[in-house]
Amino acid sequence: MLLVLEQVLNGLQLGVMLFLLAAGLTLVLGIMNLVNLAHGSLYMIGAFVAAGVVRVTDSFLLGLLAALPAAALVGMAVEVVALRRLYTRQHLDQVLATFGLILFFNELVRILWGPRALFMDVPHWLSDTVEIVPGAPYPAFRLAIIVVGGAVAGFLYWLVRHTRLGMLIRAGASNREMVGALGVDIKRLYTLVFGLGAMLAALAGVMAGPIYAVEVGMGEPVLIVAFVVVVIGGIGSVRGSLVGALLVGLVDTLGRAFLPTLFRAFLAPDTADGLGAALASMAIYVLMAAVLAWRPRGLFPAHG
Amino acid sequence: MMLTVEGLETCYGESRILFGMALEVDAGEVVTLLGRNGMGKTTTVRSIMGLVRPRAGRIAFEGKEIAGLPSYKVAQAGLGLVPEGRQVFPNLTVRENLLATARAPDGRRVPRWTLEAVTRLFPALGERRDAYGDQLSGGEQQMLAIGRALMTNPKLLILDEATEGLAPLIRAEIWRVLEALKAEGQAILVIDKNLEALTRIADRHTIIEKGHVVWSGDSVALAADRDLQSRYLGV
Amino acid sequence: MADPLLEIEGLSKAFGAVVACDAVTLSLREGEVHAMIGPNGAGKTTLLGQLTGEIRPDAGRIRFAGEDVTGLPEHARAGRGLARSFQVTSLFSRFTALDNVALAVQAQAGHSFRFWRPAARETALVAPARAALARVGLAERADVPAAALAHGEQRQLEIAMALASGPRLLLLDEPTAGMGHEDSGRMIALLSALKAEGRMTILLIEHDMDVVFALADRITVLVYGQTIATGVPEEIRANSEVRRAYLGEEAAA
Amino acid sequence: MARPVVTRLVLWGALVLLLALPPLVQGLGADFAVGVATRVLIFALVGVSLNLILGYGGMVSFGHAAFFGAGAYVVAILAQHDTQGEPLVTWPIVIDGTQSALIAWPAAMVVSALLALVIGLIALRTSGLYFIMITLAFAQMLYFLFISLRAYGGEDGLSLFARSAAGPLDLADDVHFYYLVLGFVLLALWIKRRLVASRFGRALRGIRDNERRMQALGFPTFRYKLAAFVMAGAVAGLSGALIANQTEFVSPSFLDWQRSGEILVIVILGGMGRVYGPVAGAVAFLLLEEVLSAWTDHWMLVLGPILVLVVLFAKGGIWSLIERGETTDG
Repeated sequence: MLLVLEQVLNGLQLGVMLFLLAAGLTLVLGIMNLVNLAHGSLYMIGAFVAAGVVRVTDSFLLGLLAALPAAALVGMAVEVVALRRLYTRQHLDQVLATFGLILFFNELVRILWGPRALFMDVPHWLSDTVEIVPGAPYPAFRLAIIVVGGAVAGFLYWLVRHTRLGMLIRAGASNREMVGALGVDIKRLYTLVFGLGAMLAALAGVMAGPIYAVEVGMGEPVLIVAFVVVVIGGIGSVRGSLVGALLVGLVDTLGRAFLPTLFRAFLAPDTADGLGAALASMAIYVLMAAVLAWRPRGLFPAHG
Repeated sequence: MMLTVEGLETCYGESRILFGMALEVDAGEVVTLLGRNGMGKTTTVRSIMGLVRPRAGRIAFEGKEIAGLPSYKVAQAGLGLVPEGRQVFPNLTVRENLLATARAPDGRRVPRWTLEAVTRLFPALGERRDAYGDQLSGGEQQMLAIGRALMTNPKLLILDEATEGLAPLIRAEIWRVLEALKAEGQAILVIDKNLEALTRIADRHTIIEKGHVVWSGDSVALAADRDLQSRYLGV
Repeated sequence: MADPLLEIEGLSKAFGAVVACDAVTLSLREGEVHAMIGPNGAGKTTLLGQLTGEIRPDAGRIRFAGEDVTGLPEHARAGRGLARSFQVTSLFSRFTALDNVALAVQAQAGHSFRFWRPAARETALVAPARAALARVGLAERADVPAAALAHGEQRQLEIAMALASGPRLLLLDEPTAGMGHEDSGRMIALLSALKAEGRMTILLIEHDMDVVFALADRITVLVYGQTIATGVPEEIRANSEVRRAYLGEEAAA
Repeated sequence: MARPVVTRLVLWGALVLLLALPPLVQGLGADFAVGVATRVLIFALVGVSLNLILGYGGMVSFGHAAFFGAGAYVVAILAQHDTQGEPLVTWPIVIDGTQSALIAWPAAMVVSALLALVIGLIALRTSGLYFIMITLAFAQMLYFLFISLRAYGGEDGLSLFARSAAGPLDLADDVHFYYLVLGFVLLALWIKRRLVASRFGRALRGIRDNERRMQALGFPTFRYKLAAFVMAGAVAGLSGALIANQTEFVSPSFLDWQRSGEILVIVILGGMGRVYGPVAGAVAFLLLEEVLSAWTDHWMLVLGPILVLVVLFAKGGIWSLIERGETTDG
């Protein structure tokens, strides 16, 4: 039972990290109708900047403080230089151009930080464990990720629902021409949203640093999973992304933890492990295919 | 003149819609743009608002050239658009529709149009303030589109087919509102087909046929000329 | 009188709070030209969409040639002889005029799982396509890409495509929209000629009263999604409710 | 349609060059170039197959590597069972492994086609971005499946002991293998030209340009799209079988999403909806890769921006530069 609790927490932790990535993706998709494969590069840049700063200053917080604006700046620069020209293009063109950007950023990071993976320690003030229920210690850092992710989700909800910026974001998603015709500089709004999305991606990257390896190409696998989240949740819906992210996080984590054991109940151990592992790694894609077969526009289809 | 349009030519791809369109609106004036469907009325409005780029011609607003400016700058100069087909934001509530793009003009602390002022003008909007744009009836959407444009506190209000497809009672309400706006000196450019109401409210009329002006004059002259009405307006 | 070709009963459709189509009931006789008029936003295009199967009605039934087609998908209705022209010209712009029409012929010629013979050399496709082009007066323009045709010609091509499928019922959505005087005169002449052949029933959705009164045998007036009158042109002209609601208060003034 | 002189010159020139390539490069002592050219042709073939659905059917599949990789694995798995002498399946019938091209390659096509059928049945119900993502998701599923199949090498992949046996042709000989691949490419191009001009091809192009209108005309569009999807899958499977023979090695990286991206790049770079486009695209892309990587280790730093520039400024791809003025549906 304790094992299940631990795995559920792990699933939540993965879920909120996916949410941080998916939120930026879904906003950019919903408002600007842009497929940005290079979103994962911002996650990578966040992680590398943080790891680099931590190595010099030995302060996790300074790393975080450096990574967020750095990623936001890179994101906004890319938006202004290249992506802005792609908003009115077909998704295909966007996929291709941002694929090119991935190659560029991966190589750039390799030049700047070298080909070897960097390691980032868990900050010492979060290196302990917390006993959530007696007898079940859980790493404080992972718990902190869940808390931060939850707080960001709350902040985004407030931003989108209750601020003028949020209203404009939603209005722009349904009718961008009209927003412009009523006097709002939509290009600047787009750049801002892009910077926000980049910052969220970098936040995810920084928090991933101490858990996974900080290496070139780390953005792509997680990006694809974030896209799965966006599609499951419904393109353009932040709420959908949150639900989708938690769902994907839980399915993936629990699948990996328990499917092999489950299969051992009625299969030979060897076969069970192989089959269980295979199914576990495919589970989220099966989930997505099932959701789309049932609701072709995701769980929370956006208006319009 | 507040708005002066001269020699406007606009094309969509290869097909040319406007051929030297001209138009003037002075402060405090209500001017109409009349003509059958497909004659270029909406294109004229879209060109003025910067939603399409005219190929040639001048558009001056308060002496400043606005042709070729992005639409948000045109709007910020003081033009408030109530577009054809209403185009309220379906995923925003009535209140949010009004607030999202609201703007106070420079130098005035309390703008003429606030949430309160608009709901006083359209009480129906006050009652439905938390309903989403797509949950409104056609008439309510139309009022919302007008209210939304007023919330930008425009110097010139442009209405493109604001009574199309509405029940007579609601049309009457909209005409009443336009009359009230005119009475307080709001300049308005109206596109509509409802000649009777327009001859009552408007100062001057412009009839457009295939992208250029074929007639302009005041309400008395238009009301008197049945031949003009049937030739260009299909009445 | 023969059975009606098309019967619509209590057809309703709402988009959110906007009722686009409110219990519309209507029947079309074989061989007539029936015009549907009403102000913009009265629900004409929504009604048409439900007839073609593109929009699913909330309630009501549609019978075509004695068969209930309410639940049939779009392509199956087209196969039964229900053809439409589009309001916004919706051609295959990269194809030539001839290929556009040939595609319409091909749609009716059974399945298209033929992988080898060049379609452009199949007389079975090309001959009827040329005939349809000739009927609408576009024979000379057969090899011009659709995108390069003038607006009026594109509308003619729309009609040719609808004709090529040999329809029993032709749904025409504002065939003269955006046309100049000359072009719309040509379109009226073309539609009159089709009407004179008497082989087709036509449901005409139109804004322009000149076109409606020149062609229609009967007229139905749709306002706020409801039919407020159906009758021969003289009756509609004389109907005071219609004058007030549609032709406009100004006409009564 | 009479092709303009320039196009015809380029086509004949290219054909002569391709036919004469092995003796030519061997004369220059650059034998390795035959292998490079074979690889280019194999990617051209998979590009041709993607072009059918992307360029002529308007279906943006971001998972085409799934069919490519599946074809490669079919050949490798059959070969492994053959060398180990273990049957692939023992129940309900016994299926032995094989190294014969005559059995393994068609098997690769059939398996990939079946895979395309299943994926297409689900994916083609969606459209736009959802279609892009669901095809990507299926490819990822397969990718992770092969990673977890430890019996077939898992993440490390699977080596072939030899190239397939193909009767009188000695595929171990690079030149023989090159000509065989060239033959497949020419055959595929010829078939595709016929196909695109046929009733089926016309329906497909109609769907690409205006699916809604096609339905209104009476075309059940889903079937035609699915048929094209399956055909493209089969040809991609054949390309996979060829690449497995070319490299004598397969691994999950054959079907990861970057591979799908590369195949997309090849088609778009060459010219979508143009019969010879993917060949031009494969030549350009793979040679660019070769040249850049010979010049600098950080060649992707250059390639990335080149792709962005191509998207922004070179609409229509390389072939449109050659074929200027011709209709895109030739």
